[in-house]
Amino acid sequence: MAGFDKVVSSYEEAMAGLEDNMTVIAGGFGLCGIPENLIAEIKRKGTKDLTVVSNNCGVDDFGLGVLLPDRQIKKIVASYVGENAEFERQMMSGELEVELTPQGTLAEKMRAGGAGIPAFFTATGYGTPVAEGKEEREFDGRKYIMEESIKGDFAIVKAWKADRYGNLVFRKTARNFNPMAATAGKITVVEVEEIVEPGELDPDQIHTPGIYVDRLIQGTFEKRIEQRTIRTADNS
Amino acid sequence: MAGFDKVVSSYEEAMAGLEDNMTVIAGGFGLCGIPENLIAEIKRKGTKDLTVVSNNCGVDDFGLGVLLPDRQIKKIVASYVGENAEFERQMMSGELEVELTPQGTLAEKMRAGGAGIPAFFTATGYGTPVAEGKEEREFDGRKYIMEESIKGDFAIVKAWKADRYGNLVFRKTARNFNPMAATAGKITVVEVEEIVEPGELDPDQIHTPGIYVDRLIQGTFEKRIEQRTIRTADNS
Amino acid sequence: MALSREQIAMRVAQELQDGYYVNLGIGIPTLVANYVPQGMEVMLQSENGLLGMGQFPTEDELDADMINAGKQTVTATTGASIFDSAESFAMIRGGHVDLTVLGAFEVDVNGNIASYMIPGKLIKGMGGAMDLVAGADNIIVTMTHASKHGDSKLLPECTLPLTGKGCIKKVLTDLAFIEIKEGKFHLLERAPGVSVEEIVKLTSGEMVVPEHVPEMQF
Amino acid sequence: MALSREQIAMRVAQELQDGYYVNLGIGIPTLVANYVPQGMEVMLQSENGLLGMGQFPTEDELDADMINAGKQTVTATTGASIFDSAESFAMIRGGHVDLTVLGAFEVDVNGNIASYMIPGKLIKGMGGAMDLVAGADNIIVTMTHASKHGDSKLLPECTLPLTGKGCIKKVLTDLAFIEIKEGKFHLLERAPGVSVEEIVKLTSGEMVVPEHVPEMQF
Repeated sequence: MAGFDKVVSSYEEAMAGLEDNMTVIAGGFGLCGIPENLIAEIKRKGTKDLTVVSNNCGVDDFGLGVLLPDRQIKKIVASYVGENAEFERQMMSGELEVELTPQGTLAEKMRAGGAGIPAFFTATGYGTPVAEGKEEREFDGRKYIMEESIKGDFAIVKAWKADRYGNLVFRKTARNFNPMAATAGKITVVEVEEIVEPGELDPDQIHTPGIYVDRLIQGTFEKRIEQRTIRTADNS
Repeated sequence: MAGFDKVVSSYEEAMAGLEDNMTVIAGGFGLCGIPENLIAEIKRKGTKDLTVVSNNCGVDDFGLGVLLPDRQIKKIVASYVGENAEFERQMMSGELEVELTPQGTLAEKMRAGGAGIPAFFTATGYGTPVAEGKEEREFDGRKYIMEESIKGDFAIVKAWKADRYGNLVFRKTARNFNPMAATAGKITVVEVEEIVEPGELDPDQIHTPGIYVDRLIQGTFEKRIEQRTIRTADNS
Repeated sequence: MALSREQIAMRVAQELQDGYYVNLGIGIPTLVANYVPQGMEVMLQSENGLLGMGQFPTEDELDADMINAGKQTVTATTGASIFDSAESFAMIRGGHVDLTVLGAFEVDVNGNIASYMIPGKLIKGMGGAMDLVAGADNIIVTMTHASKHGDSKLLPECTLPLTGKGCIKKVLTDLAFIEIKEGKFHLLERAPGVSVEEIVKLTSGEMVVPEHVPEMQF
Repeated sequence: MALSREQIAMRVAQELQDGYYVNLGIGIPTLVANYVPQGMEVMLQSENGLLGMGQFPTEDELDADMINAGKQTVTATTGASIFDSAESFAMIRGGHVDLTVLGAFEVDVNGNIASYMIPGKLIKGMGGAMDLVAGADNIIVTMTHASKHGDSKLLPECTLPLTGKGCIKKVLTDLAFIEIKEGKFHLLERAPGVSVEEIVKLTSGEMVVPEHVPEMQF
């Protein structure tokens, strides 16, 4: 890999170095914008006892849910879970540790992790179970709690387009947590639908600068839809 | 002004409600991307005793520097100042209060102000004059200081293009502090080179969503260059 | 008679103002979008990163990359913007959204809300609800006034884990529109045909009842 | 003989590696860009919001919206990206920049650096320097070893207000390349023709001098 060319040639190479007990930060919201092939590669590798940080945990047979049957996830930090039966079973039986984190706090914790901010204050969660064990403080007459940042050994990210330098562009609401995840990994691995040459992306319109990206691979995606809601053309 | 149409028809209307002793957050870096006509309007209005938050304070006869001769600025929060003689005179004589703030901390304080984060920790400034009076704390063996967020009564912003709903696109390095400033004003006023109709800007490529923008005006700009550095075409 | 889901949405919609940025939670709140008054423009924020949420797509418009916070496929309106989750919650936490409408299990006289967890039964997570209730000044909670068994959801003190503390000022139930201030519920309006007595009976937290309680108008 | 400004830049350039993201301060550090070794690619970060800073523009390319952190007009290289100041310093503070090169007035044996203020004389502000020294693991300070009057700038303890505490590990002066560790300066290399004695004489902080101190190679 010379200079700034981040492109790797296989998913095996993309996830090389991932070991048991590591922390993995994943982009995606529901099944939208998830790094589905990088997740599948983790399943293939059989890495165990991972701490996974992601807004959701996929469904039974897609997304991060595929890591549940073989007990590859030890702990998950997420805002909304339980879209699948096996997750609920493992959580209820105590086999899987779940740290519920408000969605905005989770996004900000990832951003802070990438931005060298070890902690910040937020009103979110004050006075709720989320505040347990956390410092409380008043600013301008309002109560806040202190939240610490999150960093991962790996971050796995799905973008739409990238140039070979790792500059990323996301598409529509598949952006979600991906840009923050990209900043917060010691090793950030990105899969995209299309890789273009440097210079093809407008510098003003790059969502994630290549400096955050370590490895880049082009994949094909199922892009499963979780809730297909349709209107008929005349029912507008 | 109906619905989401943020366009106002005069600079007077754009800065209506600005009063003595208010805090104004301004975008721009050096003379690049500064809201030059909104600043000129503040000069015309003669508003006094302002606290101004901006990375720099312009030059003698351009940018925020034009507010100095009539002593319109009581206090400035900036990372780098003194590009002009009158500024230095007022600072040295104590007529002008200057709060030097590291550039990255300043950007983050503005962002935090807009994002409902009252304070955050950063290693920047630890052990320096910037840390005086601020809380210090260790995370993972490293020392940090706590910085509080900044909000303004007004934020004044220069963007390149906007649609009538106030969705903004910035151009090149004229972006700088403008997006953060836009989030941190109780009233955010934006001047742009071109106003287009809603739908003309790609939703994926909007730098500042219109929700942050209260008033929008189209202006013409001098765009003065501070240091004109040129290479001859053959000296590449 | 108790309001239908649609009527609850219709009454909430009367609180909209032209130019409002609004976040609508899952369930009844979503229906509010169907009753925006004629000639009024509001823009819907979906916390997964969309400002300017439109209607469901046609078969032709269907796009897996275009969903709302409820994970339903949607479209974007003209003038919409799309952003990442940190920006979306900066908007919410920073108080830039004008109105938030969301459901709850319980609300109490101190403005506390419980809406995300029933220990031992429902532990799916708070999603964006904690951020929404902490970030908005203007929140309307919609819920049924009491459970099917007649247990009030308007309490002296929430019994379930809280989603937010002291942040709710307005509640619209199928029976009444209620304001919360100074540690008490205040009855503002009643559903058409519903008596004040019935409302008081099903409200277990202390409620201030003015001499005249108008019926909701639709 | 003492190194020229260009030679200091040349020696710093030897520390570059292929694929490095680099932030170069104003003055001598800027010159480093002229000496990137053949066949090596580095990308320059300018903290006002540009990754992939290119050369100065031609008259035709001149653009008031395109400047660097020194406020000079510049161009962008192929594959550059442009972002806001918060993102730029997230990059810096988060430790994503591989090498930072910047000037200083004083450095001391504990890795403290003073570079932004001379009380009563120069109070222009720290700009991005405090963020840069706090954010980077790999920093090279470039400066003259001593003032024109022969006063050492390598001190037991900085006398001027600090830009950063305990963050400097490498200093390249016009006389020597020095590492800072365990509360001492360590002499790594000397400028061609400059004696160890001369360097020691002009270094007022404690310095460890190995038996053999190689000359810099250009």
